Amino acid sequence: MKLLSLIVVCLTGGLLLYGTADLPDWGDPNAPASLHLSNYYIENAIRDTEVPNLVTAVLADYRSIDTMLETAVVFCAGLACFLLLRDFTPKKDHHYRHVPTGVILHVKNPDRQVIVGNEFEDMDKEWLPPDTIIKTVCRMLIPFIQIYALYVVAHGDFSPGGGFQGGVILGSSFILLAISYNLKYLLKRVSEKFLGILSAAGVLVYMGIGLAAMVLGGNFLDYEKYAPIFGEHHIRALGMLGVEIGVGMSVTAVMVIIYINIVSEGKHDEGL
Amino acid sequence: MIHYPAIVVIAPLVGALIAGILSFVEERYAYPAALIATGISCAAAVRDLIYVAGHGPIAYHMGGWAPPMGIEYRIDTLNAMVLVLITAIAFLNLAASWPNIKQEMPDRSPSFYAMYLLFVVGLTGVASTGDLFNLYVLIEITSLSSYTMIALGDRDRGPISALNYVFVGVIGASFYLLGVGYIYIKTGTLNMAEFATMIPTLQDSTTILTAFILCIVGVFIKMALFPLHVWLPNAYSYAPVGFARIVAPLMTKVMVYVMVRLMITVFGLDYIFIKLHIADTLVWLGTIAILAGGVMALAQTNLKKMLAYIIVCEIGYMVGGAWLGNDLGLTGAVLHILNDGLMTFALFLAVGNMVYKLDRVQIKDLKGLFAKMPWTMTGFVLAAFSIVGVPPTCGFFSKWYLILGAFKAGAWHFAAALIISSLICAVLFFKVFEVCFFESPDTHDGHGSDTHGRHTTVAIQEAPAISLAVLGIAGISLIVVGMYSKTIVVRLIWPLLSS
Amino acid sequence: MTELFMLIAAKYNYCLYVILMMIGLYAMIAKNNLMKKLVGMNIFQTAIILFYVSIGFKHNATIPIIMGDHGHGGHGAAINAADYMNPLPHVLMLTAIVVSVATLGVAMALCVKVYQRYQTLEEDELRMRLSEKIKL
Amino acid sequence: MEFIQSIKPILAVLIPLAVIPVLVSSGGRPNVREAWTFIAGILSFALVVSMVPAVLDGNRIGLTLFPIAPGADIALSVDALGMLFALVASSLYIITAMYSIGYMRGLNEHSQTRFVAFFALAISATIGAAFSANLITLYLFYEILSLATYPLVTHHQDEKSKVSGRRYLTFILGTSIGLVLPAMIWCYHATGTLEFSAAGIFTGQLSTPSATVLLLMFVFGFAKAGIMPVHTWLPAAMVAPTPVSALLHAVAVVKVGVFSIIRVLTGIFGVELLSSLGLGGLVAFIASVTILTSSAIALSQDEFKRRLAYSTIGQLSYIVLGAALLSPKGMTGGILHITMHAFGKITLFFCAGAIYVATGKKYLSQMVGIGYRMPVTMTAFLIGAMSIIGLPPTGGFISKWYLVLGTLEGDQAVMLFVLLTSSLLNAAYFMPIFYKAFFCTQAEAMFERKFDEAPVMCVVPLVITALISFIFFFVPQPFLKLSTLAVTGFTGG
Amino acid sequence: MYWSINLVILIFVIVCALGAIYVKDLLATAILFGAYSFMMCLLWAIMGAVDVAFTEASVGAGVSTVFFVAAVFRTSRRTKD
Repeated sequence: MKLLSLIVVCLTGGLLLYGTADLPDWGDPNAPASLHLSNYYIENAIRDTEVPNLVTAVLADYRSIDTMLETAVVFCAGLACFLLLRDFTPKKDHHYRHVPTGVILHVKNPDRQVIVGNEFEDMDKEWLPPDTIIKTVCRMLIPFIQIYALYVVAHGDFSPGGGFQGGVILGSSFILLAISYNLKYLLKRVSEKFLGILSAAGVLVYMGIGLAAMVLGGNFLDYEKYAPIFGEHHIRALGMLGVEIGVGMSVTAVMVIIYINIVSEGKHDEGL
Repeated sequence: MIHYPAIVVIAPLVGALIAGILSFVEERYAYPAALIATGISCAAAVRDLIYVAGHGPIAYHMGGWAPPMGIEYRIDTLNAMVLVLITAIAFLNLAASWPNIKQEMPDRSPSFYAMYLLFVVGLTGVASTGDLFNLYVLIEITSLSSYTMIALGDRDRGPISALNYVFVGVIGASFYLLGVGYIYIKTGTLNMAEFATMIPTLQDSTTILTAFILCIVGVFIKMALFPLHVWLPNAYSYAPVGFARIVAPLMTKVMVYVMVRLMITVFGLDYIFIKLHIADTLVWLGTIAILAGGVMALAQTNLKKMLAYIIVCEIGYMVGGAWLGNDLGLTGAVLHILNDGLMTFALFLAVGNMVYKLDRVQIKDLKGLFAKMPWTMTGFVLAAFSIVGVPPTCGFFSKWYLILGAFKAGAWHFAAALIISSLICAVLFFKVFEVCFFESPDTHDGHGSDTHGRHTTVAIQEAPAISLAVLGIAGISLIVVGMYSKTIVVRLIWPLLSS
Repeated sequence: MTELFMLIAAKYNYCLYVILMMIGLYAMIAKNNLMKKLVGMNIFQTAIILFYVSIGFKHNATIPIIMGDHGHGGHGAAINAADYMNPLPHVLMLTAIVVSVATLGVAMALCVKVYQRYQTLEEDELRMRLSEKIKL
Repeated sequence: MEFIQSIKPILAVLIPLAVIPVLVSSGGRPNVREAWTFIAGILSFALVVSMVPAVLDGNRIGLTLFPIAPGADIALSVDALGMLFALVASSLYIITAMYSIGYMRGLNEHSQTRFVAFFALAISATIGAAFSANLITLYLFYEILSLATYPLVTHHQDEKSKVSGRRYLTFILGTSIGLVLPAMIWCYHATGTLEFSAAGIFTGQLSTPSATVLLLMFVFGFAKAGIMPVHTWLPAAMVAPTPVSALLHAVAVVKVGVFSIIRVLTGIFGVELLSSLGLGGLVAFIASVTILTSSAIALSQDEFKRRLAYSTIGQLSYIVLGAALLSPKGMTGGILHITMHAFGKITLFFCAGAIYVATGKKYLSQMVGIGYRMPVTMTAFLIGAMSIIGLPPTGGFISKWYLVLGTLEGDQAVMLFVLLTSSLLNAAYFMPIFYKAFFCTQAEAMFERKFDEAPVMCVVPLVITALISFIFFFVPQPFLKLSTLAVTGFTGG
Repeated sequence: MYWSINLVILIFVIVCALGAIYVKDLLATAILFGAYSFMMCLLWAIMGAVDVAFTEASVGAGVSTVFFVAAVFRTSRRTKD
């Protein structure tokens, strides 16, 4: 097996090296790749779209359908994790902790349950109370992370960043919350239902913008057609902002969904 | 300004998202939403086909950007045909598989519909895009959703076979991506049509050769051509019925379509057949695939596995035919995309009905099925004859063109392989029929009757009416398509090849 | 000899990408543990991304964000294409990265599911379990 | 000779097909079912007959249904040969339908509905084959017929029928897919058309060896014709209920085989080409070998139907031989023999079935002295046997007569010898049956001398067929006219 | 000078990749993989692909690693190869 795979690998590598033989030199400004399309983008993107960040311009405008579809891929991944791992079978026996004293009740009978409130809190078997320092640090850190994430989403037109990066950062802030406290604490704040709907709604926003353009008489995702409504100025930039927000929503939700489902095997208990 | 090319792809996506939301809000509306979405997309595809047959290709510029800056969706007769096939099968299967899905995954069917629609999005997109990188993204959507749905099948084997499929699929897609990279670094464009205009100046570039090989190998992996087929049988036979019914007819065929597209539109027949000298090798590969698939199918005891290996065999038909290097062979291959899609669909519909009633389809479990499920078996027999290539079912006509092409190219081994594989398929299916026909469910010794008294009428236990209705439609379409194959060839396929 | 050296000097990092890819591919095919396979998968994909990104690289050019007065309004002096990197590969690779992480998520979910069912991620043991299951 | 566009042929094909759903739906009420069968049979027979005058005037009737490839359409066209065959098949279908009522009910067989449905399908395919305008249409109906016959052959659904069903498929389907299909595509590849034409479709682009190979592929590919060594399915198929053996394995299926071979010889290769390449002799040789061998084997068979089967194999080769003589008289004889043998042999099969129904006896050794118990049946048997042997005053004599004339015309003494020898052999394996049936001592008789016939529905048909083959001796029209017409068409006269 | 730094980091990347593959502890694999991703993102930043580097930093070095750790936490940590 190992030998066979080695042979395969060497063959592929040889093929690739063979292919590199007549590649243009690395970083050669006159390589065909850097002449044909890229020059058009570099020279005209500003005029076409009034967005200085070329990458965003190409990503969200020239090749916007690509981006929409990859957002769909992200949504697909979230849905996949939900479909594959989520199991709705209730836990056999429950553990409760009496908050003031720290005494732990172990209720075997599933239909007799303790009211969870200030007195008692629900918990798992393997559970150790989150460390206070981590808790506080994260509590102070997370808002800034989230602000920054929103900034990245919003400012993607002018500086590096955009929907994906912002979305991932936002999502990871929630994940951080889940790690520093516990999963239940996160799910109390953002319910699974909310996440699921958010993940779909993000893509839907993106598509809505495209379809509306279609309704307004243009092609799919042709932002120009919004000019009658929002005015000529920076109209494409506006459209891009809209789709970036959609992407951000979707990515955020999906990152969290994947995390919670993997880390708790879909049981949604305390997890990590 | 016609928007149908966009609608074909977008409608299922909207449906998927709405179904995804509904699965959290109001479960029982998810199924109608999915059905409507596929229906719309199917209607749009048909409209496309009519338009294209009348007025020639449509180029739809996404975002209003003309290619090569933007991405264009380019519909000509070939992919209009494939799109109709995809969307029609998606719609019909969704209608037919409702009982099976309810039976197999009662708790999470709404999200399953969403996933199903994403799969359809991927397929339709792959069939209609005119941009090399966009194709990669769409392939990935298709693959991700199919990994998931395969894993939802058999409780024991599903996840493992899905995981193997993940690794193989990622390798395939990455090879394709690398190939696109090599193309891009050499030409600086990603648009298929524009690249086709550049290829004549790059005939001798080793980079382009590498790119071609990488793309084709990637596609071969995805379509499970013989040596690379290992993932397919498990993946297809352990998938849930509702998904197996669509992935088996469509996934491989769409990949064959991609191969044909790469050959015709992207690299161009001149480059492939005149510059490169790999056609004969690939025809041999197809021959081997046909024979190997047939022989391995003979060894199976599970009906689904058997059909999966028959798919491997059919892939050999199409690859070999496409690489024969003459118009007839290519015609046969393209026609076989359509016909094989229909045949496999009908077969898996029938098998799905059996699974619905018997839930195990080891061949030995099928005793007395003719008495128990007469209508299902009628459809199964029809589809089987089509695979064997009995006129007037459509399977015969594509085989006709393939063999003609083989004769014209002087590829006797390929013609022989086609004939032999028909015989093998006949043996396979009549093996199954004998079990269903001669052995009654009550006698376990397998020995037939000595007295006529045994022939007590077995109570008919048929699959749900909707599944049967769809099976009927599929069966009739087998004959109708067969009868009108000349129209299809002359109106849809030859314009493409001549251009 | 020298021109060979020159060739390698001009293309050395293409060769290194190839090496990287092959590491990933090897891990994907030959490793026994599914997690390791996943790592290999990711290495493979990132290597491809690296290849693309290096397509976009140009000597003495800057990042593809238009500087200065073009930035706002965009009616300034004409832009010299040679000053900026090629943005297209970057765009493609953004997409590719996201796709790869999505794949990773699905694959991991599958791994967890397999582990739930069989309590192992080693392929040989999995094969053993399956064959046992078939026997009984 | 002009071409008349008409939908009559396709109607004649479709009516038995269209009645199948009705048959299936009225499966519960047997009498209604049989009534429908009769209606369908009579209708299609009437349609066929209604086309006879036009054909006798030397016209062709037909239409194109579906173009499937350039130069190869699904098309029907009725000429003299097809008309002759269709007349035989559709007329005998009615009679057999009647017979099968008596037989199946007499033995109260299971799932009779399936039986009649597939019977109708088979007959429709037969008529279609008779009317085919080109090779691909012929192949289409040939395949449909092969598959439609399978459930009939394996009707009993027991181990024995399973085995023989396998053999049946292996030979019929294997040869048709493995030999005929490639041969057909070869022709299409070489010439670009598959239309039957008296001049043949090959215009000199065929070398002798390849022509020989092609011809052999066709002759052995149409295994339904029972040319040795691809004949073994026929004795095996005798496990089927007797009506099946009677109509399909004495008339429809096997005759479709020889019919296809005649079509290929005369329509694809063309008489001139064959005679110029001297390939007729080859086919004639193969046929004559089959004739002698099968007749010899028939002598040793004790089971009634198996003996009949081997006799059938021999008689089929008569037809092929006649066609292969390539002389007008000989071809006339061969084509005419389709009819004569059909009526004669179906009578014999009916007799076998009647005896089985009445007494349950299958073996000839058990039938000593049966004549006194079933005199009608055995008399009919005598007539049928005479017709097969070719003795006057029966129809068989005429076709044999023309065959002999054909051999003389082409002064092929060997073939003449073959014909005469095999006639002797025929007599040798039929006459003892009749003799034992009547002329035996009281002691060795196995049945008491009291009149006890099979059910009337069994007896009437065999009487009818026997009478017809008797009448043919005096009025061989229209079949003689048809066959001469066909031959003049082939020889381009 | 681009290419010297470039080369150095490339070497680092390859080393990290090999390490990630050959280490016998899956948690260590995850961490090494994170390091690998981070090196990669540096490399891209040097090549001027700031957006890609940004994405890789957040996705590859960040979330993917977390996923790996989570998956390892739910499955087994030790492995034979």
